Amino acid sequence: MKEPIRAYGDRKDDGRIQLSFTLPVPAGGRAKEAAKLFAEAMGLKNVMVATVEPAGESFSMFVVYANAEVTLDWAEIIVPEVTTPTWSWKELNHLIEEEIGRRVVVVGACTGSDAHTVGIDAILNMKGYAGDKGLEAYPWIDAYNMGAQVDNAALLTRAREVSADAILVSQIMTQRDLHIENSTQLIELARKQGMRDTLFLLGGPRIDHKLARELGFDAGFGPGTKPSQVASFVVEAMLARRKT
Amino acid sequence: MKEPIRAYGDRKDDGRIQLSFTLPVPAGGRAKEAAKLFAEAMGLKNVMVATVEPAGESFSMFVVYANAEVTLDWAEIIVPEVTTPTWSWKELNHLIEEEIGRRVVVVGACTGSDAHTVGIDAILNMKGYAGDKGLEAYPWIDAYNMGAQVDNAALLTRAREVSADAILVSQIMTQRDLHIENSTQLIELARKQGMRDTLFLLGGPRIDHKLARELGFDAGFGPGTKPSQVASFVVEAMLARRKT
Amino acid sequence: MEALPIDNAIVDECRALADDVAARMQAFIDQHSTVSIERTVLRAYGIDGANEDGHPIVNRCVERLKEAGLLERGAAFALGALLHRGAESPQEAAEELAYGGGPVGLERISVMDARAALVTHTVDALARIDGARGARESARARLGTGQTPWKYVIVATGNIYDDADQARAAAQAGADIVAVIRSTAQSLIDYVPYGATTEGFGGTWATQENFKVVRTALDEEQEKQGRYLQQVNYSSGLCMPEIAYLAAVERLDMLLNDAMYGILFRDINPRRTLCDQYFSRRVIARAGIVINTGEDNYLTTADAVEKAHTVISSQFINEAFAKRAGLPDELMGLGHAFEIDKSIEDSFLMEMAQAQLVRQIFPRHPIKWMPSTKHKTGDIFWSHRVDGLYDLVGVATNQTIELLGMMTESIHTPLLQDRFAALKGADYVFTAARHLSDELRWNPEGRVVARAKQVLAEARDLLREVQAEGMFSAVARGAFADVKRPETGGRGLDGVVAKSADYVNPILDALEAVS
Amino acid sequence: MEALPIDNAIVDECRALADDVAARMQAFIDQHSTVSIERTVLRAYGIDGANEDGHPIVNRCVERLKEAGLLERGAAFALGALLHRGAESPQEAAEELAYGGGPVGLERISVMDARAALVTHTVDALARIDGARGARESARARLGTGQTPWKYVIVATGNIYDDADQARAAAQAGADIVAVIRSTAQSLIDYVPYGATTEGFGGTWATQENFKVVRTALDEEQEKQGRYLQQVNYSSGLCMPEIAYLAAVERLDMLLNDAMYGILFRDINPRRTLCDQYFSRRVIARAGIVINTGEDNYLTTADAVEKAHTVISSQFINEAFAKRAGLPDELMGLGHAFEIDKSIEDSFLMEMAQAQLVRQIFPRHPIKWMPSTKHKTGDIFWSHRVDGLYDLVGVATNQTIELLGMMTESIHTPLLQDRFAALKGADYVFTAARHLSDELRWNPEGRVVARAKQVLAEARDLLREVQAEGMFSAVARGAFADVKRPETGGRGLDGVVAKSADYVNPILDALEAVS
Ligand code: B12
Ligand code: B12
Ligand SMILES: Cc1ncc(COP(=O)(O)O)c(C=O)c1O
Ligand SMILES: Cc1ncc(COP(=O)(O)O)c(C=O)c1O
Repeated sequence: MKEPIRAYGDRKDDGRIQLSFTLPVPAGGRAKEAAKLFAEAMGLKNVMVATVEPAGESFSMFVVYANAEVTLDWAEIIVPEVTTPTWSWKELNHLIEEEIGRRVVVVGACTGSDAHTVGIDAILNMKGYAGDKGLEAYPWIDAYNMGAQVDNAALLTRAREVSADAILVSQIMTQRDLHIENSTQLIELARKQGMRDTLFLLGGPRIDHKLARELGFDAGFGPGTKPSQVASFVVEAMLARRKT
Repeated sequence: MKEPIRAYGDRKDDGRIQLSFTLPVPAGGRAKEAAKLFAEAMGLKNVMVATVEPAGESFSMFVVYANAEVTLDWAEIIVPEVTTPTWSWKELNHLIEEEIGRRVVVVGACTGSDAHTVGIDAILNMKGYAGDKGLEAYPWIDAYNMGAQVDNAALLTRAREVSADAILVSQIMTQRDLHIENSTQLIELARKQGMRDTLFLLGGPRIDHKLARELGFDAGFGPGTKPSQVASFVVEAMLARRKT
Repeated sequence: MEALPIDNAIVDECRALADDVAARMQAFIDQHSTVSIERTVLRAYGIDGANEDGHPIVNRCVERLKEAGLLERGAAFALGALLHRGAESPQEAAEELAYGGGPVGLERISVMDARAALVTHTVDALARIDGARGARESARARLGTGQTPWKYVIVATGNIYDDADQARAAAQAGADIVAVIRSTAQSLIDYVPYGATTEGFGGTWATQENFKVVRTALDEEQEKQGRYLQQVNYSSGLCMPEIAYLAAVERLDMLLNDAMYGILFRDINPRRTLCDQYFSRRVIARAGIVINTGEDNYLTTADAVEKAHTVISSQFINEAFAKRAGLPDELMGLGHAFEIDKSIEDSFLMEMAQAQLVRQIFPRHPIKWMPSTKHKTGDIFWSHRVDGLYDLVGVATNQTIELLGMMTESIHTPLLQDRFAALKGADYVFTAARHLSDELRWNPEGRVVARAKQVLAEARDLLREVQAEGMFSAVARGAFADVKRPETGGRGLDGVVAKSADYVNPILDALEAVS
Repeated sequence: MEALPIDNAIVDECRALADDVAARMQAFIDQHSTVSIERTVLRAYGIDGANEDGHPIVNRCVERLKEAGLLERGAAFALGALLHRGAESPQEAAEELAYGGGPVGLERISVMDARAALVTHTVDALARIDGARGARESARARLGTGQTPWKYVIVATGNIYDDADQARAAAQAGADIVAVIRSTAQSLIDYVPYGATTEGFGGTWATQENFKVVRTALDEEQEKQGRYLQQVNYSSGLCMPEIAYLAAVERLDMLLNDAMYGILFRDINPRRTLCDQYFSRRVIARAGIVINTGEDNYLTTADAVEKAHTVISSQFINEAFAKRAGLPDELMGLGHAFEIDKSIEDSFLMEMAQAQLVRQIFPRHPIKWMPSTKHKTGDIFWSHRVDGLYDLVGVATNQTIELLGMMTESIHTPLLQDRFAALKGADYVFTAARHLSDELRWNPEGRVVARAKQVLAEARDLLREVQAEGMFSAVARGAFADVKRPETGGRGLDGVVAKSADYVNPILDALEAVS
């Protein structure tokens, strides 16, 4: 059964939205008209150019409000989401001890030329994130943090050395889809090297589960992820595999 | 000769623009996907949903960056603009005295249910606007300010009583195009009453010359208008008419 | 914040001057009533309803009494007389008055008989107001309110059901107070529309049913939030007293209500407004509702730097009138605003001085701090930043009620997302500067202190003038908001009636009895 | 702002401790050189160019000398020797060294002869630096600079021509300073790319030609604006000294340059960095360029509340090292940042305390105030508001250089319109609060004062530890930025050489001669 949704501005379904953009033209009446045409060319109706700002002599920045004639069917929008129950530090150690009976091994790195370690550190380091202990702080997890600027081959080699159950990849730099290239390349390499049963997790501020799945990872984690969520996913996945 | 222009985000012609809008769905991965589809439905490419904000339990507010494939031809965008030289208070009084030889009469009002007087007062009252004297302060102009909530018929009657050269209309309320209705109605009425040679000026924060012309006015004035600009337009128009 | 070193003798003088101004109006007020006051009396007796084209029965009653020359004796007299003559209930009496034989022959009934017939009904009438107040206060005590400054937002879709949805969303995003803005120019119509409405311009009609719709939504929502939510509307314009009554029984928490706003900004007749504000405030006091005064508006028509003192003078006058209507300080939400032109150097310092000055002069009052509006532009990013400094002044000076600024102020009535951004932004500023007011001290030789002293002195000077010439003439020559309003000009003068010697109004008697 | 009541004896102790830390590194620095220092010496003698695949001739020269085991005697020795042996010019000598016979047999030439052959060239070399400085200073004196806090913005398109367009637009919108961010990881490559570039990631390559392109744009623009415009780049990473030289001759005004940043945030070897920072700062001092240190970064990897004191300690250390390299206080743009988690209560008070503390401890230094970055989110409206309070702290505490926050900080490198909004927003805040710093006083018993005292005391304690254990071991155990870097770890250690007894470097001699 359909569930049509439209943008909600002032009233239900009015479709009112806000835009801002810059055109390489001097501010003035002509620039304002250009902004209006620009918005109309996007199919917007009832366009109101709220301001024309001189963002330099030959640039104008605009704020525009207009109605989008877009209607989506909410019922049709289904996206994979990480459904793991988030277990506590205690529960997780207990589960591993009881159900897996050996320590879980994870290797993490921020790959490519990306030098942002804070994200992966938040997941792996003792300290953890937002009061939630990092994976290094789990007696039943062996966590190896390779830091930043690690190349894909090196990461996989290390993972095999320590026979990792899961590989944790952080990608912060997204300019010109650096992260896509980089991660795709990693997965291909892993396939070549036949690393079938290792779990691949991708994370970063611009990552979500859907994107990660599309790139061939088992899961993706975005802004605000807590270490325990990650541990929960890994443990559950391992348990699930053991069952089958 | 064509002058193609595109939106300028990070680099020339990249088409990067910003949007924000609200959908009546709870925040989460599914909402984020909906926002992406929403933007794509507008023909946007390379859509990045920068944030999904819970604007209440059943509403999500999004900030989106994406590339608009819109290219306009600047050369084709021609809009009427008020081209009057802005004369000074001194010059204007002198011009009227010398060239017209009698005092210029203007009547102003904020019409309909619109109670916003500040705009029309800024143009007419002694005090003026941003250091520029109001029309009442011109010895060679007779300015009548009818204030706000004035109905169209009353305005025209008054204008005839004082045989006004120009009628100054302020429209601030624009919700549901109140201002369009109201102004159109005024012009029709004026036509019916055969007020051919009176100048009609429209002003307000959402008014521009182009819109005013479309509505049948002689000129339109937007935010930041100064009284001397208005006086200059009226005087020049009167001189022009006398010549012909 | 450490108190600014102002001279309290000047503050005392201002109070005394304002009190005298109000005192000299009281005689006029006591000798007159208005059509809206009389309609309110009828509503208080439970009269409700409207004819098919939405014309309220109370209006019809009052019109008939006026035609019959009986209004000067008070609508209550007619009601009492009809009850005495055998009407089953006030409603039945009112219907006869409105659509039946009308007031024929009532003059023959004695005031004593009429009064006698009203006694129990008067008790019921006050019980309705007191009951609603009790219900509000217990809910409020049970749930508690948010931290001050309270975040006050506006909804204004024109459709009461959209308003309710947005009120819920706002509450979920942290709002403490929700005001439903009225439809453009409702203040100019001389009756209160009937029923739930879905069409309005720049706002939604204020009707009893609309009040219910929003209050019900907030009642539900506040249980979820575990935080009491306050509802606001406008006891302003030609129906000031009636709306006060409807708000009282529908458990509203605050009402925009000002002794001069209607005169200055709606061109409503000064006499009419003075009578109406008095009666409406008597009702408001009984209901325990917080008034919000409208001095913020002055700074939209007058310059906020030059005329800052008019705000202070007006607050003293509003306070004096409110006192005489029995309002305690705790119910006086005096208004002021962050309206200085943003391009002026040190505008932030002047705003700080003014905000702190008001806070200091009116220590027990739930001061209402209002945002920049006139100098906002279509640049929403800039505008949102302006509201950030505004929020900072609000928390730094311990304002009680803060109407959140909207980044789209110069564009449209707030979209749902505009309101959300304002709430989130205010949360950030209030949290980041939570104890700023305990920390701040100002250079005693500096600009802030000097500005506060100057504004207070100018306010005192203006009050001296007003006191000397009297309120009506001051308003007539444009002492406030740069707007001139003659005593006999404006809308609604014909709705003012001189009370006869035997004027009957048991409701007013009861309201005045308390203080 | 009125000075916070901190104990100046603690400040003096911090300075003494930091000076001792630096002093004990100086011996090591004096005994060593690095490949990039030697390449800089060659550049100073005017050596320029690269082979078809962009490999600079100076790198080739140094590699060859290293192979021949001659690097320890200094590249200048080889150059001098070749000139003595008949090379027409330093360039010709370098080409022979790079692509010709190389250093064969040079060891037989005496140091005295080599030195003699360099004398006039050394004079020319310094004249080039001094000439550029003179040109900058006269333009600056003629046009004057904007009011402080100076508005500093970043351009980072990857394409130097877009960068130049955006630098102009920024200047037109009020920017005082424009920094061109470098391409990701340029800091990790051991040579300076050649020519104008149009592709980069997260930034644009730092090359001599790119410096020219931007400087030319700013030279033109500043005449239009009648306001001198400052250009910034990065003397950081493996080519720290070379970039310092290129910036010097291309008239840059500021350089990001830090004694520890490369070690902590780029995992560059500690020894390499210490030597490079010293030589680069000698060049910078001679050129009259303002350095910008990178303590802001600490608060991205460490917590801004717990580790606030590490910023102060590091600033004292950067100051001490800079002093030893001949930099006057007026050229030390020590960095700090508004990085406290925005959800923390009173974060604004703590930021005020920190900003004022830094301003007070380093009174003559052109302090660089940096915005919130780590805790920014994709909500650009909220983010823009955060930057508003940041700007307020900047002007309230008289910061000299202010890197404007971007509402899209968590999303992408700034779009043209992001930068515009930031500039416009800062103008508003700076104007509205122009004299706030003269007005502010803080409660002596309050949170702000207490916080400043606490942070200073903690900084002193940390400096005591660092002084006790020595810089290398402190860095190794993670005393700064929560990052651990062993003395012999990281990139570029192989580029460090112990100077031989007869090491020749007339450029360094001249630079050191002045102080
Ligand atoms: C801190 C920082 C730096 C520090 C990094 C220090 C360090 N050692 O990490 C320094 C100053 C060195 C730096 C440098 C640069 N940076 Co930087 N930086 C940032 C900043 C401000 C914060 C990032 C951060 O620490 N966030 C906090 C952490 C906790 O959040 P997070 O990374 O999202 O991680 C969480 C989740 O994503 C998830 N997660 C992350 N990884 C993983 C992995 C797994 C497996 C899982 C399960 C979860 C997970 O869990 C974490 C906790 O919840 C961002 C802007 C911003 N606000 O995001 C810019 C930013 C990322 N940097 C940027 C740039 C351009 C650079 C430079 C290239 C600039 C330059 N030219 O000098 C350089 C070079 C960097 C390089 N070579 O990669 C851009 C990237 C633009 C883009 N979209 O590509 C940003 C967005 C700033 C900007 N607007 O320009 N940067
Ligand atoms: C001040 C103000 C009021 C004051 C008006 C006081 C008065 N006597 O004027 C008060 C408080 C009474 C008021 C009330 C209301 N207001 Co009002 N108000 C404003 C506000 C904040 C500023 C307007 C202003 O004075 N601008 C300053 C003047 C100088 O600028 P200006 O009008 O643009 O005029 C300049 C130019 O436009 C031009 N110009 C203007 N007129 C003319 C005419 C001619 C001939 C020429 C040549 C030039 C010219 O020259 C002027 C000088 O440069 C705006 C928001 C905003 N920032 O714009 C809202 C705003 C206009 N109000 C609004 C609303 C909804 C209302 C109410 C309906 C709210 C309510 N429900 O209570 C009421 C009722 C008003 C009514 N019945 O019309 C909305 C309108 C929404 C829309 N787009 O339709 C706005 C945009 C606020 C908002 N975001 O909700 N308001
Ligand atoms: C006291 C008061 N009444 C009423 C209003 C609203 O205007 P109106 O109801 O007259 O349309 C305001 C607006 O700020 C106000 O301050
Ligand atoms: C001192 C210093 N150098 C360099 C950089 C830029 O990083 P990199 O040039 O190493 O990519 C920064 C960044 O803030 C810095 O503070």
